[in-house]
Amino acid sequence: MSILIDQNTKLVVQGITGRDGSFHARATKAYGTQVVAGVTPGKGGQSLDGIPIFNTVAEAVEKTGANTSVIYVPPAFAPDAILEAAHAGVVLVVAVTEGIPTMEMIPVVRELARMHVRLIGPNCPGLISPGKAKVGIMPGEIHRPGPVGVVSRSGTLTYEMVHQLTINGIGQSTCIGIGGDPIIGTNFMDVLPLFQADPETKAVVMIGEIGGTAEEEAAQYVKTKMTKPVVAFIAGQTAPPGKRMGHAGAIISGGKGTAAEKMRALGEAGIPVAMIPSEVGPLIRKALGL
Amino acid sequence: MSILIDQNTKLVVQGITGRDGSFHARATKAYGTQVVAGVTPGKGGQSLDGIPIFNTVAEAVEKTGANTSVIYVPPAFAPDAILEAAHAGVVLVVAVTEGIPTMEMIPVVRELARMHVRLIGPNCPGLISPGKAKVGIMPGEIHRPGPVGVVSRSGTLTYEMVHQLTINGIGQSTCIGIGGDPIIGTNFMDVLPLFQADPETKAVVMIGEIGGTAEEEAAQYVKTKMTKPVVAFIAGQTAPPGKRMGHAGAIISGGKGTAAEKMRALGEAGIPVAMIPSEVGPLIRKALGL
Amino acid sequence: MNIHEYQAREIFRAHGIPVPGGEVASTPEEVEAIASRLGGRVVIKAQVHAGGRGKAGGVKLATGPAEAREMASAILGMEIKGLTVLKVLVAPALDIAHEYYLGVAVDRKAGLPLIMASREGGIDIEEVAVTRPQAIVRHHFDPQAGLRAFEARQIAFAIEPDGKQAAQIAAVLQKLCVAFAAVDASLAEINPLIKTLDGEIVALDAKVNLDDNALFRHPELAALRDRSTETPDEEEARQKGLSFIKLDGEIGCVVNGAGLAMATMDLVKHFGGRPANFLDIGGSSDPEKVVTAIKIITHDPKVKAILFNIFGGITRCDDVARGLVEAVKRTQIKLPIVIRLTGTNEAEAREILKGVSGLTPATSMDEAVQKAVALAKSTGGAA
Amino acid sequence: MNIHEYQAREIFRAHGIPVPGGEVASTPEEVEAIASRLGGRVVIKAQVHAGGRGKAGGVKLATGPAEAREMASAILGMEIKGLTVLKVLVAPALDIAHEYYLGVAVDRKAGLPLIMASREGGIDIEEVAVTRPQAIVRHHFDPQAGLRAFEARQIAFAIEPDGKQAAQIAAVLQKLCVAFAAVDASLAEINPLIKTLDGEIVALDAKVNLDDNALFRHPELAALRDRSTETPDEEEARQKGLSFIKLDGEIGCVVNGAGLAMATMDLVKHFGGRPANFLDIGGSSDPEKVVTAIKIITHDPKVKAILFNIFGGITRCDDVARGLVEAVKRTQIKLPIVIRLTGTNEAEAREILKGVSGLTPATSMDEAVQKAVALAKSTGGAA
Repeated sequence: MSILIDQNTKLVVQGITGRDGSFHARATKAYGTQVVAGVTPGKGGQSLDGIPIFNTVAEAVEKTGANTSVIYVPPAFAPDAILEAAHAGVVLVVAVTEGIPTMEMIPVVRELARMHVRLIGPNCPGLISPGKAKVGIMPGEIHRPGPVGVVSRSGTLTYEMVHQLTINGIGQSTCIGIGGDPIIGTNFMDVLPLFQADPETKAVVMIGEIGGTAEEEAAQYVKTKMTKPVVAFIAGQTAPPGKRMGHAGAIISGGKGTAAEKMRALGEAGIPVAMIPSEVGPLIRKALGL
Repeated sequence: MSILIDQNTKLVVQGITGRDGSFHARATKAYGTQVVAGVTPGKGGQSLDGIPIFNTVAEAVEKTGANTSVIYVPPAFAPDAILEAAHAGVVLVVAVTEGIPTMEMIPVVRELARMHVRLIGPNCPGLISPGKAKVGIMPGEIHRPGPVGVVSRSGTLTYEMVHQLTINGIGQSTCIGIGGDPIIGTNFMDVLPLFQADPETKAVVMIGEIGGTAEEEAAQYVKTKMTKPVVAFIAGQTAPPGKRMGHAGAIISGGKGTAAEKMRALGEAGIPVAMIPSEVGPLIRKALGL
Repeated sequence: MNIHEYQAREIFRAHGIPVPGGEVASTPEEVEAIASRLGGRVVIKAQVHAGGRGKAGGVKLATGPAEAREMASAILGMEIKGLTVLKVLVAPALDIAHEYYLGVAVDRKAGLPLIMASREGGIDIEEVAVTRPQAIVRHHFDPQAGLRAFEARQIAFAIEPDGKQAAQIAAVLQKLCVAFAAVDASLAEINPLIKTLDGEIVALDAKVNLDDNALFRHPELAALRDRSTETPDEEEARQKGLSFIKLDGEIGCVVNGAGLAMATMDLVKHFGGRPANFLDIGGSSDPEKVVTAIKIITHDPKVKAILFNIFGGITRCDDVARGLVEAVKRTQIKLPIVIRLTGTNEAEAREILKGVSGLTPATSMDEAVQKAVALAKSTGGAA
Repeated sequence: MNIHEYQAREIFRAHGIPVPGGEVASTPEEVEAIASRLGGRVVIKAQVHAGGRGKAGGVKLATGPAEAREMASAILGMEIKGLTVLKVLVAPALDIAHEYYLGVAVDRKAGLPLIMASREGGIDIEEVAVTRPQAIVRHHFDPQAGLRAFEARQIAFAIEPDGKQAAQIAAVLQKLCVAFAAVDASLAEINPLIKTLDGEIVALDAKVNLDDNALFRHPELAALRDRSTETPDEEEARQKGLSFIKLDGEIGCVVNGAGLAMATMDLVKHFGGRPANFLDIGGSSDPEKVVTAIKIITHDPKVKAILFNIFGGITRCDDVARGLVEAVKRTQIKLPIVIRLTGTNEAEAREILKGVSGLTPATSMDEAVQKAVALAKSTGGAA
């Protein structure tokens, strides 16, 4: 097993005729994901490498049975695209788009939550269940099927971590980048119970960043509810306070959300924290009893 | 028993220092309702005939345990007052105010439904459980406790009907005026199940008007779900099509919502329909086996 | 409140919906001048609060200014469903490739605004709704969120497969919904919305009804009311806060509450009479309203008897009685009056009315209506 | 994006929040002229993107134009937290009866804007938040519905019992929330909001931070950016789409992705070095970005070595390699460069970099960082 996506995922790609959309639609299909449809308003009836294109997600879902959507439309149109996917009846929406205004995402995240449609992102690399399906922009070839769930706020840092696992001989059940924006659809707290419930996942790597308190809340959950081992890493130990570090989310404000605080909270919850990325492999091997 | 209000109703009157609010707060208290609080922003700390006044409904609820609110504030401020009551934690809001813009009521009705707070009205006389409590503007003295539930879209026509029942020796369990506006919080369809479930109510009088299809839907409910007898009356048999009859709700449009159509639907559901108001008394006596 | 097409067009234009040019006129001379300015073929459209203008001959195509003047002469002053045409809209005639229908109205049952859209516009949409309901796309939207772009696209693609036109229709639809909410409409309709031969989408007609309850917050819209469509009596009733509709019978009715007023009219008919009006004096107790009510009713020469049916709640019977005394004094009314007052301060009211002659009291609604019908018949017979 | 108090005041004013008069000035002469126009006592406030202006001596009260000029001379040009004061706001000094705090910010955890209000404004609100959290009223609101009047009243009455002032505070709060949403703020703050001796509520200070992601739809707000607060390097980085922050160390870092960039900096520190910067070249593959990155880094004389850490995903390693070759060619860079490229098109990148001298390859992140630290130390020692 795995979580959220697998062989049964039927993907519709919104913005499939754009530069990023077409590139990743092809790469995703090449990885083995069932890419059943694309959507670009006004280009209905065309196709891309055999993937049929529709004017609306509703029509794509109706005609192809798509159950998952990935969003590659520009930030000005992405919130509407996310809502379109949710209202069309998919159960999972993955928003890769970076740069969506926060105030636009607030009602969108609330509406999807009310509709019980899961949203990953925005501003995220997506997710992959190695050997089964990938939905997003991560390089598929660095992943291997296996027992470790990965959940991360970062993009390339996640690849680095997965790479560490893979070269240490440890495969992954599912790897999820939840996104770096202040307002995201799915947080650590939402993903950890899924890994806890997934029989294939034996341990979890959680990769946090400075800013916010999502890691602290996750630590509390791990301490009180999780039986599977969790290993963590926090980026930004040397970040100067109050400076913006590229991610809107990565702002240290008012002494809260520092790497030191997060690492303390994780440590107090009994979670081993890697001091440097290359410690993650050995820590997870130990957690798995290897 | 009775429905929605009784001896345990603790009422807060919003707009208690206004002309209508103060008059009806006194009349309601005189009838025996527990009027525990009034609200007028900026007049917190004052009182009216021993009823303490607060600046906010939240404070009134917190200090007095009010569980029901009645709204006498002008139409421009009434939607906000309704939301204030709902968010302050009362379970029932009765909006007497007439003249609220339809587009303002739409989100308010939806929000209260989401919150599971019952709204009666707006543009309604309120409700009364004779001998126990009244919340609204109806003349209390025409009512008598008894076995008949009354639900109506009208104001004074309801009084007329109740008067008919009382002089026919038939008392009422609860009488509810649901209001004449196009968008209201509680419709026939919401009230009938309550009467059906109330052991004290043995029969129901339903008073409709031209416009909309609420009576037709109610007829369907009565036919399929209700075991208690229902007697109906429809006002507006002589109303000319397309003319506005004072109530925003009472517009005949496109051949739908005429008195004749409603009476046919009620008849087909096996509901005796009084041709004139004075027939309601005898019909209900018959229904009760008197 | 109804407003005219030319006024609705301005609302559409202000919200960015493409509408053709054109101006409104009240005389054939003005029409000729406008047609000259516009050049080419023009369409002349009667501005009245009634549907079916086209069938009634209220919409004409003219090839130039002279013909426009001639046609305007025929249309101005004509009657459509009892309403006199006092104004016409003169607009350039466009070449139509296709006609769609777009409308938004409040759906009470769902408690939401409902969008109706059809590929079959221009003709009688109500006919389409009855005979081929599947030809009308229906979609509710949440006014707090507004109509989303994707919803508009879904509806647009359902009535127009071409991407370019669908995008334009979607844009018009979003703007129509914004306008609908912004002006507190109860109905906003474009029939037909057309595709021109050049492939452009244009709102060829415009219909907007406004929510009376919301006029207090739109004084600029309240000012659009066309006084010429009201009789002086109707205008006075509206200004005094009475709800009044003139009917055809011989029994003048004064009632408090719309439901009771309708039930009273029904009862008049039931007992063999005909109501002369619908009149709801409303919930307050202002004696002046009663005076106005009597004045308006007695303006109608057909009225043979007046029926008061008041169930006091907020309305206090003694206030109604005072108004009646005052009205009798001021208007020297000669008609028989049947009066039934029940409820709040009923006893005080009876005391006040004791000395007034010509009043027939009644205790029940049935009795009151039967007496009024009988009096009207005897008066009518004597007249 | 940060904007200045005088700019935030204009946003507040445009949304109907009462703010005192006053103007912005860049010279003591202008300050004197403004003070003359205003008359009476004036306050002179440094306009810098830094808190604690008052404590730093950046806010002064003057009794008249001459004193205002004198004080402005002291404030203009002073440094507050490393930022030079180039502008001051000159405003009439108001008589304060009470100081409140009002603020709105996005609360990530709740996923909603959070209002914070306190009766104890003016002083350090962060101090209040830590020592007496109960003195701050917190309330989330739904931006789609807007802050309702009743919510605003509840908050206002919680910090001010008097009905008249509470009504004014509630109105300011609703307008503040409208402004917050309208400009896509991440923070909007009034500290202090004051009650004057006349009982009027006035926003004496104004602080607004804007959401960078939303600037594309507010060109008029994007234009408020104060270029004087950026170094030329920072400006160039921003314009080229690089995320760049200057730091104090000797290892220049070029990384793709913010998380990996932070982790790289942490690792530099872990292995005994100090990062000279945070630099994220982002997700795209434009070789020009690499050229710009190198150029900016080499402007810093403290830098002794450059570290490339690239994990190719969307970013293609060969594009980075091409940029590096181009940069070496154009800038004739002399510094040692450690380069670690993994992922998409890694092999092609290696091929491209084969002929370039002075590059130290590394296969893992640990190895790359350790080599860079060692090289910086040896270079530093030699210097």
